Amino acid sequence: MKVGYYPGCSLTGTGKEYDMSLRKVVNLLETELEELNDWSCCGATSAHATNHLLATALPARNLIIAKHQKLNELVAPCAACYNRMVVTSHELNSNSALERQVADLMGESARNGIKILNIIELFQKIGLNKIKEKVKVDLKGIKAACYYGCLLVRPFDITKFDDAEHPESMEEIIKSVGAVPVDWNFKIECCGGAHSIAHKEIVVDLSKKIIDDAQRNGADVIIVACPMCHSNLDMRQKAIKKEFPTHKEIPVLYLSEFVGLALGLKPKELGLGLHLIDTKSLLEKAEIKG
Amino acid sequence: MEEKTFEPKITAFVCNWCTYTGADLAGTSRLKYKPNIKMIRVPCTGRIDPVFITKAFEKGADGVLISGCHPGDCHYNTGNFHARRRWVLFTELLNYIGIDSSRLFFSWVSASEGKKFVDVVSNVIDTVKAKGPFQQYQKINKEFVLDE
Amino acid sequence: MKIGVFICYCGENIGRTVDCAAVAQAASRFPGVVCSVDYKYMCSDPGQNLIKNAIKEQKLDAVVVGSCSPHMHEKTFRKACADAGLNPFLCDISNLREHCSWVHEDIVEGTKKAIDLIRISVERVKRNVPLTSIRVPVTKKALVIGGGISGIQAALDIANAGFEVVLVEKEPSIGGHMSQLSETFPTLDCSQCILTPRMVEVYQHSKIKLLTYSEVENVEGFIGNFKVTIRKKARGIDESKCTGCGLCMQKCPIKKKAFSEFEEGLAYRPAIYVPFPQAVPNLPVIDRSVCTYYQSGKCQMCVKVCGREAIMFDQQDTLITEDIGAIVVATGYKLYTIDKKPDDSEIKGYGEYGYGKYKDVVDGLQFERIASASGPTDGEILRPSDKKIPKKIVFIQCVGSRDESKGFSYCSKICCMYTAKHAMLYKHKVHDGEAYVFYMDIRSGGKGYDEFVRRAIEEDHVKYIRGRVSRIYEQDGKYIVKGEDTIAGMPVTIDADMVVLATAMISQPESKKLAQTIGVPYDKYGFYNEVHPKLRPVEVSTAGVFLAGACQAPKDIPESVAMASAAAAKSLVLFGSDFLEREPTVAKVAESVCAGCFYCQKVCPYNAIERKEIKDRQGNVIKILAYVNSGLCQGCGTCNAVCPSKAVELIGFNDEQIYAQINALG
Amino acid sequence: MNELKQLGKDLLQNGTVKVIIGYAEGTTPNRAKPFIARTPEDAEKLVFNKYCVNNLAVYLTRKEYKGKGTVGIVAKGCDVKAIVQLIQENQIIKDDVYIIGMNCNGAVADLGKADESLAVKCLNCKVHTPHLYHTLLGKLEEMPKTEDENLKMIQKLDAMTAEEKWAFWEAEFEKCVKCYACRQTCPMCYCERCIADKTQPRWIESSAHTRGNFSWNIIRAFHLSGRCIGCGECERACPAQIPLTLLNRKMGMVAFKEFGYSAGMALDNPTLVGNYNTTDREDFIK
Amino acid sequence: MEEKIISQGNLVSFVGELIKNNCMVIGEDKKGLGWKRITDAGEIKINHKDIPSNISYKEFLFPKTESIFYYKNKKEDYELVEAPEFKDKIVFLGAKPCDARSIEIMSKVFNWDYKDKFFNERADNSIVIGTACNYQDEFCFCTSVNLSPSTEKGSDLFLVPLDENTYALKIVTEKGKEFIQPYAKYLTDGNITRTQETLAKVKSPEKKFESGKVREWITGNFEHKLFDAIGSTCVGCGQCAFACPVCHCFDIVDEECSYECGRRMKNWDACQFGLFTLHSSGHNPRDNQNKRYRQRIAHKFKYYTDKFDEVLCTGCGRCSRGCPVGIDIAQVAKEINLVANQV
Repeated sequence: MKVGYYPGCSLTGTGKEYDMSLRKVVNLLETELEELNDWSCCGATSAHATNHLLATALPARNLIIAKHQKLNELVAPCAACYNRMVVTSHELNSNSALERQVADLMGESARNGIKILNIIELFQKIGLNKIKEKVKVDLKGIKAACYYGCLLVRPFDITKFDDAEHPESMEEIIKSVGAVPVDWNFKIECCGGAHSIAHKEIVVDLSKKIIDDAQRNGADVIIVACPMCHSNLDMRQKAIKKEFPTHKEIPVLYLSEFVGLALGLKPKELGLGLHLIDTKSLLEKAEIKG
Repeated sequence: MEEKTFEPKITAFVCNWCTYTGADLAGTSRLKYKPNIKMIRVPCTGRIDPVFITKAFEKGADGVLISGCHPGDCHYNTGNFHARRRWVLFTELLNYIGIDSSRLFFSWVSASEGKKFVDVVSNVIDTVKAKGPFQQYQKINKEFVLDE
Repeated sequence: MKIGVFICYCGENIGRTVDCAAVAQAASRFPGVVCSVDYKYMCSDPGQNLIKNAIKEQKLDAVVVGSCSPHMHEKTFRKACADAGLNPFLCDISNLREHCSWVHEDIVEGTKKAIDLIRISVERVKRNVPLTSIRVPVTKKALVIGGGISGIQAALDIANAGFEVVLVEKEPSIGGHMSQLSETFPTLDCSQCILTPRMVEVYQHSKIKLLTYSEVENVEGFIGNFKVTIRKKARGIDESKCTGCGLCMQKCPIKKKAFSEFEEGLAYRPAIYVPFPQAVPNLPVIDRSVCTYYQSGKCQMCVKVCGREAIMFDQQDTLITEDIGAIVVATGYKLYTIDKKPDDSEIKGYGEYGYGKYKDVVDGLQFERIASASGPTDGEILRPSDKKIPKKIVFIQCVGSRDESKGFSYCSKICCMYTAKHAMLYKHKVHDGEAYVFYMDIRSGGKGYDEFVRRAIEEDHVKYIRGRVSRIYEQDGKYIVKGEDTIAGMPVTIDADMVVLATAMISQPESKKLAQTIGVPYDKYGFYNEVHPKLRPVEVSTAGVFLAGACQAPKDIPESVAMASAAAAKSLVLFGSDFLEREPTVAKVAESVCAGCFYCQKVCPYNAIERKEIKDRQGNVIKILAYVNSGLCQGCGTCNAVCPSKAVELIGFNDEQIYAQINALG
Repeated sequence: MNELKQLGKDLLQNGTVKVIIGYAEGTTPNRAKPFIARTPEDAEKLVFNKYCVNNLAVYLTRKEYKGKGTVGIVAKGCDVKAIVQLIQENQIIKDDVYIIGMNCNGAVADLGKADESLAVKCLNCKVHTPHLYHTLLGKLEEMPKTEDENLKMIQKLDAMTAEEKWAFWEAEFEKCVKCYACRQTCPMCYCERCIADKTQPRWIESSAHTRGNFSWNIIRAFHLSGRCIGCGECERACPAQIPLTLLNRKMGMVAFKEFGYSAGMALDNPTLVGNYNTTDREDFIK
Repeated sequence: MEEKIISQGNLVSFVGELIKNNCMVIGEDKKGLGWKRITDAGEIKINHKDIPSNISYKEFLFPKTESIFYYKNKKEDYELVEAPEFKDKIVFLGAKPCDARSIEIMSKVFNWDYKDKFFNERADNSIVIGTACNYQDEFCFCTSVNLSPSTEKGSDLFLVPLDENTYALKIVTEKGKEFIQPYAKYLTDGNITRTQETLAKVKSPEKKFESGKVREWITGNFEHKLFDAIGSTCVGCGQCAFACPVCHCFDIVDEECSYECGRRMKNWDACQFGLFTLHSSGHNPRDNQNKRYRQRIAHKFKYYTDKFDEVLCTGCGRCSRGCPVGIDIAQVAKEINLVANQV
């Protein structure tokens, strides 16, 4: 099976390990990722807040490239990229005026049937059974809190993915690799998102709430599917600790990393070393040698 | 020149309880469709006999539409189930003879589906219009037209 | 053949896009047409007189009226013809409005089509034959399906009018949801107190045959002459012997195995049980899924203690058939349980509310039981988890209702009222407690309804918050309710002790199955459809079947009762006469042509085709022919279509008429 | 085939049957023709061989025999199919027929010719031994293999465009002379009055012009859908040599593909038309 | 009688010219199914040694279906429109004696009181070019009905195949003479003796029965049980009548053409059909196949002979060859002879 791949900026920077792990995992699952040639910004940052046309044109460009590469599906692991892409292709299909505007800019129409996948959909497409087959390491003991954040499941009418208020698809994947998803309440609470730099204090406050609830419900690890969430939940734990000395650290893994562990990939290959929170506690519990 | 001015003749056989009423609803809702279609009301799709269809073609129809209640909603409980089974055979037969789905149409339109009725009818008219007049049948009809 | 054509302008309605005068002109040239006129309103008295006079003066043999849909005025015009001495079935309606003027814009094309439609009608009417309607006897006995308040009311009304009633209830006792309620709005009088007398009345009524723990298996026949098969499920009890002493229930070793349906799972019941003390009939039933005897063949404690030897482990389901004239469907509703998504539906459910996960997040009916004096807490408001008095309680309205993305688009109508009632009952019992209500709008139309809600707010100080709840989760023994106050524009978080969800009213899970057995149309939610939303609210398209209560749409008690009485009245209208006139459009067999292959019999939905033996002089059967029982035939014509030699034809829609119509198009 | 003559004699002698519908030798030894034995002497004339191609079930629905006691019939598997179907359609009563089942090794398509290749119905015959009989005679032998040209033609037709199909059938139906030999030789065409003879209204024009021929052949094929047992008598009798088996066999294939139904195979098999499944195909219904 | 020689080559060019002069040249089609209008002289085939076609060329004299007139449904009454007249010249090419006879036999019934314009228009316009017949099989019995494979009876011109590509052309009738005049260029002088020798060599099928005997016997044996035996296997398919060169029964029906117009049709019918004698009352004097088959025999060998002094049969054997249930009319007549001889 071949799927188009749009890494997006984060996965080449702060979220490098996301990219590393995903490529390896998908490879193990006999799926080929074809990266877009010369892909460009998805417009997730300032663009969509400042200029609607630009915010549509940017992902549109990538959609066109995907078309030229004759791709039917395109996976965008970063929730923000995913969201921009889905929203864009939705708008292009529903709003002809806009579609024409963009076409004028691009010199060709970006309206096409390419299906945008987020990482969870990618795993679903590969098939949970297939993942089950490939599991090498038993994660039975591991309690994982699946954190979806805001962009993955919203706006529901457009993403048409899982359930905006009470998603459960990530839990399914966790189960399929033998670990135990915890039932918790903050899986779609806001992590502070892009405030990470500008308003640290907000992020600290929000992220703490999330982490606390995960721990309250006995999680050993928080699983995320978005580099932004990851940086907030992982990177900011130090800051949290400074503010709340009682805070107990908890590793935050990308879904791909976690699945990777189960498939027997070495923590190093998965880039666990790049996290700010040490993943030792988890690895020990799972009896995985570093 | 036929193509340009060609307006297809569509004969429809519709059941009294669902599609005919659905067509009424289309009317009361003031929805619009082309006048090419003329409807013949029967109590139930179960009443519709293949001879109606062959005769309709003989009488110069370019397309025939058959429509009734959704399965399970038949006013007579099972009429449309029996009809459906016969249609499977009949469409296959006509298809084999050379009258395909661009001439003969089936649909379920309930009494509450005025909009759907219009969509179905418009689709039928457009499809047949695109397909053009049913020349083959008109050819074997030729000897019946009296030219003085 | 003298045919009269009458074209109606219907004011502007037809006239706008059809040149009626031109149509009349064209029609006058059709063979057989002797008079062809147009008029502003044919259905008006002068219009009808136009037709009547024409029939008399010009001795018309048949009439074609070009007007609105036959579903609209066929009866009117047929009657007009009859008044003028013409057989009503020699009048044909051509639908120039719904099927022409209203759906086409261009007057030229509209007119052209109208002319065609009239031609079709003229050709058809030429082949119409005078018919006289069929008189069939009426069985003056009603079947009421469902023993809730609606069913009870309908049954009593019909029975009190002196006619027999068979009341079928699938649960072991009648009473329905109303018997579960604590108090009723807006008067706060005790539900049981007003219901129980009615239940007893039903039980004792000489005209009512009560079949509880029974279900309608099959319905055949037609208005006035239904044949109904009812499955009486095995209670495991000899009803003639049991006195309802209840000893068996006390002694039954099954204590904590089965939840009580009546108590909405808030209490246990034994394997042999009467759903609730005031049950009617007061007869226990054995739940075979938990009873030790059925599971392991041992125990038989109930047998030992029953002095009357009323326990019958080997009792089997029995099938009862009844001849019925009219059917009242009052199967009521169910409450939407949000914890698990029904597999067959798209409904997403509200996992984030934690119902079914958190013991103290309950639904409306559960709270009714908690608040009910006869309930598991004897009327004390206690949380199910730890039996503590909740000091802070949150009510959430529209859970499932008015929410297309997660539930249903319709409004369940009663939640605003019963939530207000719940909040009040709580405040009356827990004076220092706080009650919050999350609502979208308050819909309290009805006598004394809005006053009732105001009272809750103003006198009992229930705090109403306009907004939705996004999530409920447990934290240190509290239920954190996160929502938004859309008026203040602020997120709100309430640490409640208990949460009550006003979940949507939905149709009974079996409603579609039953609908198809009886032939009742239903909407996408499984609620039954009336024939006309305004003018015929209790009738369905199948004649002789009437609707009562929440099976048609969410309703409160007074509405259900009113509807039930209406359904009863409709049945009584039917029972008012010994015969009823039926459309004579039935199938008929041409015996000389019938080959007796009996395909017609195979397809007939009404078993109207019977076998008739033809004997030769020596008395040998030389042929068996089909014969149509015109009493049973409903005129669908399926037989006509499958008959290879057209030996059976549907009068009124026979081959000649349809052929003529097709030919008129050529 | 003396066992046949003997059995026939006995049955007629001891009155088990009133008559026996069987075969006798035709004008030449390489022909056989239907023959009705009424006396034990007649039984002498009974034969059974590869020239017995006719489907004798067509005689069972004759008025002469209705209610006049048991009728014996010499029946191959394919004939028994017709008998089964007729019983299902209430045309004959099971107990009024005495079936002399014949193990059959295929029948010659074209009698009196040097080329003795097998009839279409024999090519993929599943009932060389009849599936319903009172007595079974004859023995099975190795059958000569014949190419199933008929099936190939059907597949060819299926592959054609609507226009090509139409052209093909127009050429065929043009030839029809409306003698209705197809109907008369068909055991399933037992109607008291064929729809083609119905005059009010005249759904099917009796004149032998292409238009009338179309409606006749279409409607007949439809009326036989799921009923035709594929004996091919219609095609054999057609003086215009219209390939009717291409039609009827195709419909038989449809019946099998869509509903897993094949006509005349089992008495307790509900007829195809006249019954339905809620799951019947409806992808063509919009 | 004049006699000429025509070579295969000349015959072709002769026909070619006929076609050019818009004659309807009717010849046997390659499939041996029936007869058709020949459009390319190259494809003509004088079939003198092969089995006769399934269907005779009757349909070109008496079409299987033809309009008598059209009617228009006016408001008050009907307007009638005559069917167009038939003017073309028809040439039947290579008719075996058993076909050639058909016009003569049929014209008797079409002209004995009412003159059937539809038949006559065609018959008068047709020329029959017959051929001596070198074919015979178990079904041929022309000799039993006073014909022979070598007779020119019924032909206007008569071909005698001398060798692969030479025919003797006998000019039989005046009509034929007139017709051939313009085409004399294709003919060369003939050699009578050679023709006679050839004709002498033509083998005649053995005489199977005395048609006269059949005629006599039927009188007085109308209810004879023999008929039950004969008719009992007939399925009434009527192909015999439709294939027959001289069966001439027809049925008249009206058909709509469109909403306001229709036409009256004349269609082939057959005495073997159940509907043939069905009264509108529902009574049917010939209510079973035995009676219907008896009618066929009686009409052919008795009634027609009584009335027109012609046997309504040319012995072509088509009915027997085509009969799906193997009824052989010659055998039947033979049986009748036997029975007749016993008394």
